[in-house]
Amino acid sequence: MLFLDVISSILLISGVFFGLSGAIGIFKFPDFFTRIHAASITDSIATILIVGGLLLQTSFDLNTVKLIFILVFLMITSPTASHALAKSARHGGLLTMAEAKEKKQEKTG
Amino acid sequence: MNFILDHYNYWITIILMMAGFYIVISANNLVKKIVGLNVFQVSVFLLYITMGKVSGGTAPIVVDGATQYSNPLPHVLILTAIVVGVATTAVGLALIVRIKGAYGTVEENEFKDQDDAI
Amino acid sequence: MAELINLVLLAMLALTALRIIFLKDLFAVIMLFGIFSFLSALIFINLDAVDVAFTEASVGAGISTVLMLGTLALTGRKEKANSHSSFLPLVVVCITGAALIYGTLDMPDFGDPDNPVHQHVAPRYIEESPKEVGLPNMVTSVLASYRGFDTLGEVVVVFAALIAVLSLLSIRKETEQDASESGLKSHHVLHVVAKLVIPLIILFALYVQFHGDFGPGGGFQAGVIAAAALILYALVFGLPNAFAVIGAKFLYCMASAGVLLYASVGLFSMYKGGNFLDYNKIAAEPLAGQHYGIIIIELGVGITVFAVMLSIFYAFSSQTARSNIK
Amino acid sequence: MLEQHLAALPILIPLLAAPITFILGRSWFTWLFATSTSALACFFSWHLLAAALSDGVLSYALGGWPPPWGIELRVDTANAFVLLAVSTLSTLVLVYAKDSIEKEIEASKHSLFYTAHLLCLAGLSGMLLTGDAFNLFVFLEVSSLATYTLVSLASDRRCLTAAFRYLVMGTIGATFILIGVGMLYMMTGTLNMLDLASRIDVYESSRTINTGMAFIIVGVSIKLALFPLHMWLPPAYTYAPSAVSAFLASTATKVAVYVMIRFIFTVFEVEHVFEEMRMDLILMVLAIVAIFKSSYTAIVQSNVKTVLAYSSVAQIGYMILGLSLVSVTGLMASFIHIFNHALMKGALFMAVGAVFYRVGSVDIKAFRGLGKQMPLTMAAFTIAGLSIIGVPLTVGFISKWYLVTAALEQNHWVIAALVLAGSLLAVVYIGRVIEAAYFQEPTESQAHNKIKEVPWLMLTPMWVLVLANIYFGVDTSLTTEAANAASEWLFQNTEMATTRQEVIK
Repeated sequence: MLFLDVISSILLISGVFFGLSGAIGIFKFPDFFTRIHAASITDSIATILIVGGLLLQTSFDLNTVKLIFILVFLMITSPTASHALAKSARHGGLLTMAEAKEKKQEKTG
Repeated sequence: MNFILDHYNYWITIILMMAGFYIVISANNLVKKIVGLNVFQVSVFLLYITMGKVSGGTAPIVVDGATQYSNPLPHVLILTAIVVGVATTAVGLALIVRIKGAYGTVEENEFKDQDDAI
Repeated sequence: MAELINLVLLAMLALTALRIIFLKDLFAVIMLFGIFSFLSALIFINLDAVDVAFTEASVGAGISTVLMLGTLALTGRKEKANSHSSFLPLVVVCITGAALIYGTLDMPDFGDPDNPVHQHVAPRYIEESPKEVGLPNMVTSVLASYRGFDTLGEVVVVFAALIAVLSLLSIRKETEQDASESGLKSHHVLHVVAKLVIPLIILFALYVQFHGDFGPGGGFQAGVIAAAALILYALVFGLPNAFAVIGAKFLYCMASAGVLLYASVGLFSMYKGGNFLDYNKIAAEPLAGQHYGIIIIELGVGITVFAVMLSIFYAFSSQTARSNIK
Repeated sequence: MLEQHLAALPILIPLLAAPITFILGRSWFTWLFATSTSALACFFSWHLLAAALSDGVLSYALGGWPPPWGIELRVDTANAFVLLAVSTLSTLVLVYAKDSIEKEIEASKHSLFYTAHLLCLAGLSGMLLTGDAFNLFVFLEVSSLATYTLVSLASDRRCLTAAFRYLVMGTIGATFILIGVGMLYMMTGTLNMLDLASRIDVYESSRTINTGMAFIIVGVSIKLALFPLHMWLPPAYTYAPSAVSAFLASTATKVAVYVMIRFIFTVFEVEHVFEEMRMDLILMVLAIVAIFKSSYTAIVQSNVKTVLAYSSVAQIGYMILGLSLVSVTGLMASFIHIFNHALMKGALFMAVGAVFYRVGSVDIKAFRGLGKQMPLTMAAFTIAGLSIIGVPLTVGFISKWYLVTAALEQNHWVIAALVLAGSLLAVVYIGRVIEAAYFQEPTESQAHNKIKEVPWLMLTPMWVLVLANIYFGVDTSLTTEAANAASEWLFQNTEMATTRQEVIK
């Protein structure tokens, strides 16, 4: 049991680490696309790690099944949400940093 | 010290209530007023739920091995109050949409000026 | 440990609330309110109020936020700087706050099982309701049986909200707009995922509806979740398509039918010789009667809440659609 | 079988009729259905009052659960009396509304009007009859949401801002009540009002209970538009459709006054509230300020509906004044005035609505010369106006009579004089309208238009109320008997609560 607890703790702690780094990324990164990149990738890995850690804490009963459902659901919806956000931003005319730079150069040059 | 530990939940709840109440009565923008009203109400819900908690108790659903349950009655009251709250919010927001259509603004002093001008 | 979590969450809640006061960007204010609501749901879980947390998360962080955003789309996201003094409100708030703090001085200690709250009425709910009503979830027992009249009132409040919103905003099918034009047409990924997810959400709503007797959940949460599924559909595939799935007229009938279904249980128990909403009388065995009664009234709650929430969303978003056309 | 459920029927009938009215949609039948259900509720409230007068207290345990575990409806002469006024006014207003709303509300929203009206009636009846503090909050919200709807149905855009302000103030009031009920529950562990009363004794000097009490009183004061908290009322009554103003002015605030009386007398102890907390002094001062400040504001208004709205605030002052005298006669005066004011204000707002129906304006200028053009309507306005002033042979006189008697009983000469002085202000604001109607020539445009009397469906309920104003002003046996029984019962209540406590144990 101790072994499982240790692994579960490692998973949880690393999950929290990724979650935090994503949050820091949102603050630190310069524009929308880099921010959403930071948020969505760490979000996915943090979800897997944290739910995985929790899975090891259950005694493999109904709660395990529920957690698996939650994991599957999050794995489907959270990347989709990020994708939709990024795509909407793109359609709305938001440029990436590189493109914005290029455009600026074109204007000045 | 014990007195503080036993009451900090109540006090933070009261600070929240007052924050919400302040938004309601000071905000000039109607949408913000409604947000304030919601903050105010949610804080009152916190007060109720706080009083229903029993230390060492579990959620009021019968499970084997649990001896101490938290008080289910505040939970029921707050379930009802949440529903009432969302109903009020919906009506308030619908009014705001109409006010925007009729006056072209949702700032309280601006439509007051328009009414006074008549 | 639980106390520590509580303390941290409460501090976060206070920070959020204070931030809401000073922000001028209303979009951020509403998002912060969603966070506020969600944080308070976490505190509710921590304080053992799982049903309340469920409702707060689906209503406060869900439906309320969606409606507020819908309003914002029509009214503009910037709050104008207001010149009028905030001195008087501050005085009023300080007086009220001082009165409340004064009131807490004699309040019983937090979490003490000997508090008067836990003494007089509540023990019967905790000790007897599994035998008298026969459900493991005491919240459902109290909600649907002991205080069933409150819940009827609650359903009527929801119904009244529908009447209010309809009298203010009319739901119109847009004729000018082609069905294929609306919605998020170019988002193919969203279309596929939504098709995958919507049935699952509805399935989950049904689970919450009928599992409310045993775990957290019940008609209200189920109604909101089911409405959320259709709101998602309307957002992704466009309002005209959503109208094709469930029309406004049908929703009105559903909203009324839910209230009437609830009340008809009460009338039936009157017919059987009991008082209004006395489920003991509606079947031969009192326990079976309680069980049937609660299932039917929860269904009534679910139907009304679903219909009302969806209609309110229709009303708001058809306003948005009309202003877009203009 | 119906006898057994008598206490629940006045709530259940409109509650069930509302969704059906909504489904019926836009048809002539909708009006008939709504009116007849309201009449049915009125019929049962007559029976309820009769039962309460003969048997004393009726208790109805909802769901079959004994109080305090379940919710209890508790009917005594006091709330049965107010309920009778509310359901009667509701029926009369619905009769009146059929023609009135044609001019003021879009046709597509008529069924919504009837639904909201029935919901409001159900909510008000629930507030009156329930014996449970939290259930009161739920029904308060039912009636409030319906009221916001009703106010916002008018076609003038100012009704929207009025409704919004009402919504914000109303929700703050309801939340204050929620905080107060929470504090009481925290200290006593019960929500049933009688049970609360008996258990509050134990914690008599508790600061939490006192704070809870203060919050409930402030919350209810917002709902009943007590003086500094009345700011929502004048715009709401001014810009609401006339039928709605007539209904709300004559019922909604009265129900809140009753809730205040009920909390002070049956939940908190009278001695505690009035003798230790000196609430009576605060209320008395606020009531007197309300009478004079609002009457004065009423005098300078040009919109007649606003005049009547400020007059309502002043009249609420009289009710609270009666309550603050803390005597059987004072409370009796409050109850009589609750009933009588419903009759007067209902008739006045109906008359003003009739003017709007024909003239299309309720500005005082629009009333010029109407005494000849709309003789029946203006006669109704005049008689009801005399009643507000308190002229003998009208119900207003009876109210003032008992109020002055109550003041003199305790040698409050000043208060008696102030009540009479308040009536003089009423002479001015009512007199202005009557002067315009009878002694001023109509404006050019109005003289050209042939202004006719309103349809009989509007005149009938108006005149029923006017005749009731005179009838109950001459034959006071019903009102005084019921009000006397109600106030005596409330003053005895403290002993009853203790006997009840023994029964539960």
